[in-house]
Amino acid sequence: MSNTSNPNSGTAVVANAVPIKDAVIRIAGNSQDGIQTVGELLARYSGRSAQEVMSYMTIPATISGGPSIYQVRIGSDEVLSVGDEVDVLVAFYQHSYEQHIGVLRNGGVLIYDPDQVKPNLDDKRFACVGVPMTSLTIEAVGGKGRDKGKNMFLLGLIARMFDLDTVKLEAMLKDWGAKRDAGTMEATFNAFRAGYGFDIGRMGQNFRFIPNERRTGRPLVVMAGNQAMAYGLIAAGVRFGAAYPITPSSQIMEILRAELPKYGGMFLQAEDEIAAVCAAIGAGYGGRVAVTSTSGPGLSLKTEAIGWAVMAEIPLVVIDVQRGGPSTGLPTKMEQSDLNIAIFGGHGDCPRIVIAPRDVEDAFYSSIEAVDLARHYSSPVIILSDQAIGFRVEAFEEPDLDKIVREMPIDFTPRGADFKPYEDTPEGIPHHAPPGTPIANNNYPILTGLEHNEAGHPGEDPKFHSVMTAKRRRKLQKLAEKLPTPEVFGPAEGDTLLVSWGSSYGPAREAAEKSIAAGEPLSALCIRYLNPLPPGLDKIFDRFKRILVVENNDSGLYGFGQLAAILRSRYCNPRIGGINKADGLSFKVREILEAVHAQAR
Amino acid sequence: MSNTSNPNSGTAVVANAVPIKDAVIRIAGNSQDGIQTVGELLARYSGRSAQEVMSYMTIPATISGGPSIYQVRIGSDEVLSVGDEVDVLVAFYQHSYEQHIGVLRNGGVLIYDPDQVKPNLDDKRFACVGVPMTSLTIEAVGGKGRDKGKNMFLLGLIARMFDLDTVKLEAMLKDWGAKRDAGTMEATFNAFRAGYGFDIGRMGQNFRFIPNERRTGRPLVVMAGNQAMAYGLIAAGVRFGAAYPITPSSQIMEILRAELPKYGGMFLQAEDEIAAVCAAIGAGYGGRVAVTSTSGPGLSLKTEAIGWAVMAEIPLVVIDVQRGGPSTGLPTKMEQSDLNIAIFGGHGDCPRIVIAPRDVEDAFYSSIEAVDLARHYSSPVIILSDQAIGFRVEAFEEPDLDKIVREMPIDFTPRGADFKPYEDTPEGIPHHAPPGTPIANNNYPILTGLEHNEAGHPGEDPKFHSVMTAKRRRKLQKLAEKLPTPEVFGPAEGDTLLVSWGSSYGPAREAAEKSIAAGEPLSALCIRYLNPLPPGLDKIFDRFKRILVVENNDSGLYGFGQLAAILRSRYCNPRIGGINKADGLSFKVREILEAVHAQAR
Amino acid sequence: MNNATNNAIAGAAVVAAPGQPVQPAPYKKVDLKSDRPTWCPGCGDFTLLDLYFRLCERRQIPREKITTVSGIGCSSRFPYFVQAHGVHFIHGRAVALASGLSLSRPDLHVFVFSGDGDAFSIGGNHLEHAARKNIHMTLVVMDNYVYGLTKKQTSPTSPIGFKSKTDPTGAVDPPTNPMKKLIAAGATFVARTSHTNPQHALQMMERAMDHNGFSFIECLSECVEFYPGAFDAANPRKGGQFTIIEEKKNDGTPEDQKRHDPSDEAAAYKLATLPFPGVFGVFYQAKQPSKNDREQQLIDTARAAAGNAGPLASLQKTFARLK
Amino acid sequence: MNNATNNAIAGAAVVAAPGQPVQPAPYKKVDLKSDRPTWCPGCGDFTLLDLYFRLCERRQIPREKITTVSGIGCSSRFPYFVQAHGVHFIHGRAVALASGLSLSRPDLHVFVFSGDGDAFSIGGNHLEHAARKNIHMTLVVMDNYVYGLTKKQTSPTSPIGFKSKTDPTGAVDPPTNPMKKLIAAGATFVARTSHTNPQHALQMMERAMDHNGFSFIECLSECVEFYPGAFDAANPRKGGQFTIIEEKKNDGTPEDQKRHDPSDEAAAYKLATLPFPGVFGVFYQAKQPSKNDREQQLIDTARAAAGNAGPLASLQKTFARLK
Ligand SMILES: Cc1ncc(C[n+]2csc(CCOP(=O)(O)OP(=O)(O)O)c2C)c(N)n1
Ligand SMILES: Cc1ncc(C[n+]2csc(CCOP(=O)(O)OP(=O)(O)O)c2C)c(N)n1
Ligand code: SF4
Ligand code: SF4
Ligand SMILES: [Mg+2]
Ligand SMILES: [Mg+2]
Repeated sequence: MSNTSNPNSGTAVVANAVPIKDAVIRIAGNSQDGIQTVGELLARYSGRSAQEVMSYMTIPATISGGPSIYQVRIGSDEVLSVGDEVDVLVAFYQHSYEQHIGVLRNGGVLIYDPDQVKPNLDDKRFACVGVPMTSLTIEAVGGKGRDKGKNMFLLGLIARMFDLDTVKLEAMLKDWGAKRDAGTMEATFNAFRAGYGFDIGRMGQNFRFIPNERRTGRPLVVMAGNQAMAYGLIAAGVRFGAAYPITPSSQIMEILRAELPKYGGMFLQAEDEIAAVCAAIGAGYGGRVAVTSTSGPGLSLKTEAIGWAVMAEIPLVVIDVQRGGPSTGLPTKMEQSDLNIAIFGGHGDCPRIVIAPRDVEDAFYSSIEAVDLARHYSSPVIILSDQAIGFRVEAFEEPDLDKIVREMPIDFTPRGADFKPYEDTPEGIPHHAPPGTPIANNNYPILTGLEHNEAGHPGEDPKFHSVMTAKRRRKLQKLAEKLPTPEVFGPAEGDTLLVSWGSSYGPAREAAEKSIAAGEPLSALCIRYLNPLPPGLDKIFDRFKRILVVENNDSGLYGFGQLAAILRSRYCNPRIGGINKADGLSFKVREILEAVHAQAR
Repeated sequence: MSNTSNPNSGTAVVANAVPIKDAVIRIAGNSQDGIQTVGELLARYSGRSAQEVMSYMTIPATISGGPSIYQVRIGSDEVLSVGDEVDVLVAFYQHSYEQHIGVLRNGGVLIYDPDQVKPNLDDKRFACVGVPMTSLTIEAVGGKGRDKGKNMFLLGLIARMFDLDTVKLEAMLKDWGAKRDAGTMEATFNAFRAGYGFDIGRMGQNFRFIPNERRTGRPLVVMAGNQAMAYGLIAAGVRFGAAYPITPSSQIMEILRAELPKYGGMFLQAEDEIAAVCAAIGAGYGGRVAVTSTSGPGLSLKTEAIGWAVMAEIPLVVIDVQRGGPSTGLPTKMEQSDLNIAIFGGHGDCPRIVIAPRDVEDAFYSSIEAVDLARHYSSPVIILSDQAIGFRVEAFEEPDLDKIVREMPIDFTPRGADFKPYEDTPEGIPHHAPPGTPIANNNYPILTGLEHNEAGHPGEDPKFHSVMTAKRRRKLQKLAEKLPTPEVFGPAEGDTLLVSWGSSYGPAREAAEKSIAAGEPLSALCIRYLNPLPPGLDKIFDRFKRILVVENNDSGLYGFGQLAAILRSRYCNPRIGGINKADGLSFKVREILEAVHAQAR
Repeated sequence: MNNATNNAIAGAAVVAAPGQPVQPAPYKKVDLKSDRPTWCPGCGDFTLLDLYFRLCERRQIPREKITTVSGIGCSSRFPYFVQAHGVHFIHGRAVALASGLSLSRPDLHVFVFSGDGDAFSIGGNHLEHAARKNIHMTLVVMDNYVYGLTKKQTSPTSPIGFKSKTDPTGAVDPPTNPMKKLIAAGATFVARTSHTNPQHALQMMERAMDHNGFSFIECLSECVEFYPGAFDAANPRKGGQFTIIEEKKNDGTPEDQKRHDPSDEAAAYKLATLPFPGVFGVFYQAKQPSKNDREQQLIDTARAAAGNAGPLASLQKTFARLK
Repeated sequence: MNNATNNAIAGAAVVAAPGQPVQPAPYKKVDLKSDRPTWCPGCGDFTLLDLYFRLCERRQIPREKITTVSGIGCSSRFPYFVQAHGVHFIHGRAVALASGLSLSRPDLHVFVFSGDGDAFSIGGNHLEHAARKNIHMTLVVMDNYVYGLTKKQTSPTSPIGFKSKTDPTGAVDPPTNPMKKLIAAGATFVARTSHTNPQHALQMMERAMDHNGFSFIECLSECVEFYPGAFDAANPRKGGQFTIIEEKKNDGTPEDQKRHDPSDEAAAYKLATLPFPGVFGVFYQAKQPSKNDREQQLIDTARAAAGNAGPLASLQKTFARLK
């Protein structure tokens, strides 16, 4: 390994690099250090190199910033979770070292800044590499910049360590700096090259990712779940939305507010969440499928209006990027505890569609699907994402936009004299006529939250209520019949089936993979359609001794998490139990495996 | 039977009256006819005569009034429902006759006004008695009053028919007219006496209620459920409340607004339901147990703030007088469909106490119990009443106010230096220190909706969330252990157990009684504590082949009503099913029995 | 690239209604009658309904474009009584729904009919932000100073002393002043009228309809059931005074000095401080671009910057950056 | 019969705190420090916190009675930083909670600290009704013209053109004018100040505290992270102008003619129409009974009518009527 290799040569140059398929890197510092930039560049680089990638970051508690981490997992195989342990820990400060050394795996590499950190060098479990990042950055950048640029030094260092393509990386850096001034960019490149040039030979090891064999050749796109969702909505033809800012969902509205005008649409920042959902309903009444995005507290506030959309049967997409609850809870942490309110949160019998994407890629497709379901069933659809999916970055195959992107023009087809907005058909699905639609005989529809007859007018006959209640329910029962039965990963029968939904999919699935590799096979299944549930689950469950629902929520009054309770109610299968956790963090694979074993006792 | 008997004689005077134990009278007319007054006077009279009584009325759809009925059931035994069929139907108009003749039992008496109604006299199932109420009233009152007073004529007629004590009745009329002018009252008495004097001998039958043997000697009070609830709160020491008007709950706020000042308290009409619950929470924080009352749409709006009260652990009583849902639904009809939102309606894991009174008397005691639970467990308590209980009038034994009525002074006891608002004790119950409470060491508590440490401050450690989530749940689990197991009415084991909650109690219980009398015994059980559920239900359920939950809501996506679904989830007992109905009307006893038999097939 | 994407909210005009008559026969107000109103006989709301019919008839708003939105209350039953497209929404949120409808469907002129509780109590905030943003719609509040539908509770406009079920000894809180509220919120058309002067009320409705942006009318509308006589002091037939605001004509005459300039915000506010029955007419009117206009501007700019690319090309470009 | 039931809300004074020191030692503002503020260095909110400490110290509000209420936002983190009783409530509803607290605990002077989003966007209606009803409390809005905690979205007070994450090309909607809003709502004390003039800000807080009823202060408080320099035009140290309202002294001098009479509502409104940076000080103040007073009156009347009967006797009497 040579110190003189030209970082501009454009191909991987590091000699003796060990081929690897998977690496987890955690950068621990302060949010002000720009570690997020490094992490995101690494993630994007991986995507461009056809590696799979998943990232995870924490948000500091003080508004001005503070301790923060960015973790990237890069893999040549499918990356399902961000990794329980890390292979490389970068510690900028003493607090970074102390708080995070516990997650470094035995045999892992600690890269620390000896200007700031005094590690316990007696601990021989790790390879400890001191890299004076602060002083070398200052040196490389030239005094005045202080240690701004340390992050770029680190990027160079990592590029060398993992034998990354520096031509690609420098091109990305240029993109990133497009709007920055020349001086800053010079410093950036100086720092980056200094890092790349730093000899880490002492640790005896460089790595090189082996090419990803699963790739089909389609390029990867790299983005966070919130982005995927926003772009999914645009692809599906959504041209109106309204929301009120709330962490961790705000990014969705921010993207839509910036992007929609380009598509001839608009996004309204409303005065509160109630106004937002009502405006989206207004656009829905106007013939659009409109969206409102929020997080837990906002969903609570939208409850009444969503009930109206159920009653009036108006298409509406509601995105809930879940965070720790109840109340203000843990605004920047993940949780999967809004399932109950999503399904049951409305007064009266108030059936609506609820789906949950399982990862970032699925966030893109789920939002498209939600639009289609909302339109087809003329119903509110709630998408349950969460902070982990919303914020983490993943690489996934570029969607086939040619096939997906659509317009969604308003349907003004004139209606006949027999048109009834709430006709009691076997399917139960209304096809509303928005304002602007001529109706023969001028028999115009009223959409209403009062119980109504087929014409949308309040009736005196109590029978209407039975009929319409059944109609609204039947609509979802018909949908349920058409839903695909989820696939089982791993053995089709056996001791234990891990059931996941939303972001517990990745770790649960990885737990199954690990257990299979270890010869104690667990199976895994992910439910994307939460209300109504897809058919066929009962038959699958029958083939397992235990069905453990893995969910990031509390085990509840009677010992079961939110989805577990619903499955038990539906199937009355006493073998349904749960693996639950409410600490604001995604499951580690190890936690799942341990819980499986603990419950086996 | 003599036409000359003196209506003022003060004792029952009608000769040959047939002794009866139970009578159902339905008065059908327009709401403007004052039929509600007659019904309420009859109900109150029955109470004063130590008869049990239950009433039911419909509310016209137009604001100015319209067709309306008032039904009273009077019994010498326990009155559990308002009656499937009626013994006496009074029809003022043709539409009254046509709409209601179907509920008159075979052998029943139709009293109609031949000035307005042309009945089918060929129908020999009924005794049809024409009483020219309009013309006789005009005659009795003297021309100018038109037929105003017809209701009083009818009251007199009924008094004669059921041999009521006219001295008592006239005294009640005087009370009722206390604020009316002399002319009106003269007309009132003239009409009443004319009615009493009318010879209905043609129908061959007068009746007299046999004395109630179950009575203990305590006088009966007669009131509607909303009244019972308001007075229960006052008895329990509630001195602050806030609400926003909504049918059918407004009466609770109206009573409290009028009454509380007398008790040194106040009630705030807030600008909306959110402000109302927040104001009640503010008073709760100030050291009170405060109340907010509403109906479905309002409960939806209060969801977010209730979540704060769960998180901050503040006592709060929320009354939901349920009506037909979802959305605006059926504002003046009954339903039991807010159980889901009451239990699950908050984002995050959000456990709260939910109870439901089963009748008017229980509404009084439930509101007291709710206050005690809220205070003891420092938790929101939701009381699920409904339109049927709220509006109907019942007679029940006067509560022992001496023992019940209490003050609830604020507890300003100074706290020690070790005081922590959210101490993680085994019971998990906080004892808050309201403002004004000195704290040693000046270590003051912050109450918050953010996840917090024991001091109420937000912590970084994710463990807090697990600990506090468990603490909030544990509090309710401990409560559950102390709850009484509901009693089974009827055989302790057998084929079918009818499970009821709230207002389905009466008809379900009466169905059990009837079935026992018929030799095909069903058992019945009513669950008053809905969240958490009381212990021991599983053992009871094990003794029955079928457990049928009788509830006025939809059978849901998977075939089960809201309570049934929860019981199935908890006990995984596939023998739990349901009898459901969503037509805005209370169950008839017959409907339950028919459903039991239909499901037996 | 689709031309229609140049409309505020792409596609609003894409699917032209096939078979839609180019020149439909003019309709009469009786054609607009629908359900028989459930209001009490004599209720002021009847007048408003009739005026709305007259407005539609006079302007011949295309039948299929008449869109009536309401919340909950006696007044909010309005849409059932109009044979046209309509929404009966939830309590207090009609303006919020209308905001989304108006912004996504700038081809409509949305009329919202609301009550004093619906608009000023639970809905008070939505009103204000729609006014501030100048979202194009006309809001008519049928103000009866009481909660009608829920049977006589105090409303935000109930005067002190009014005896209701929630103030049995008389209301104690100073009422909301709708004119002040809306002027302060930044509404660009603020007018006051009464059902007892249908001529004037219709005039206000016409002017509101011609206004670009958010127009607001408070129309006194007597609740004969729960607050009879509330507005007698404003009714000449009951011995009251209906004083109409004289508006500046800018005719240079000395009389004109004393006339009211509706574009003068402070003067409008001063008029609003007059005690009941106060004055009637247009208190305030300002010419400002509507939110609808401003959003259209954003769309035009963004689409021009994107070279009027279609959705596929635009999204592909974005995804290229995300590789 | 219990005398204490004569207090607004029976029992508020019933359980005197045993052992409570009759004359506690005076405390200093440092004694009020609690958690280290999580605000960014340089944030205007620090000044407000310090001023609140100074206010409490100066007035020696009994330690156990200091009660600080807030909603959600950077500004709303306030209660954690004050070593006193406090509530950190939900977004936009602090005033609603404070209303219940104030009315049920008239012995407290509740301070609410809020942000421009918390108060004027989601919370805009609660503000207005608390103001109209004149519920006794002091509301301080720490107005930074931006959403701080959620990291730079447009707020109702963001000026047109302000670039935020929700208006990347600049805000397009005319902002709320807090002075107009509160004056129109009927608030009885309406003042404006800035964190850059702590002397003035403290004076406003003192006057607000001495006011009976609903007092409102808009305090400009710079968000150095997301809107640095927002208030430079009001800051003499940055070349701006901090114009203080000269109030009428009623001293008969000719200068006094031109001075502002804070009891003149229309004049106050006119002052509020001045463009940024406008003027600072008390725009409006009126002496009116507070809602707390009026409710106490209802209680006194009702209790007198009931012969000051205790709860048992009163309820028995009611039940007798229900037999
Ligand atoms: C969320 C919600 N809260 C309360 C109600 C009950 N409610 C129906 S109409 C109404 C007020 C009616 O008063 P107003 O708006 O003045 O209309 P009016 O009937 O006087 O025309 C209320 C409180 C409701 N339907 N929904
Ligand atoms: C119901 C609800 N909606 C949205 C949010 C997210 N949120 C938190 S603070 C805030 C606005 C902050 O702005 P502001 O009130 O001006 O306070 P600042 O941070 O600027 O002091 C928002 C939208 C929330 N916590 N709850
Ligand atoms: S109650 Fe009043 S507002 Fe309602 S319809 Fe009757 S008169 Fe009109
Ligand atoms: S983000 Fe702005 S308002 Fe929030 S603490 Fe930082 S400077 Fe202050
Ligand atoms: Mg009204
Ligand atoms: Mg702000």
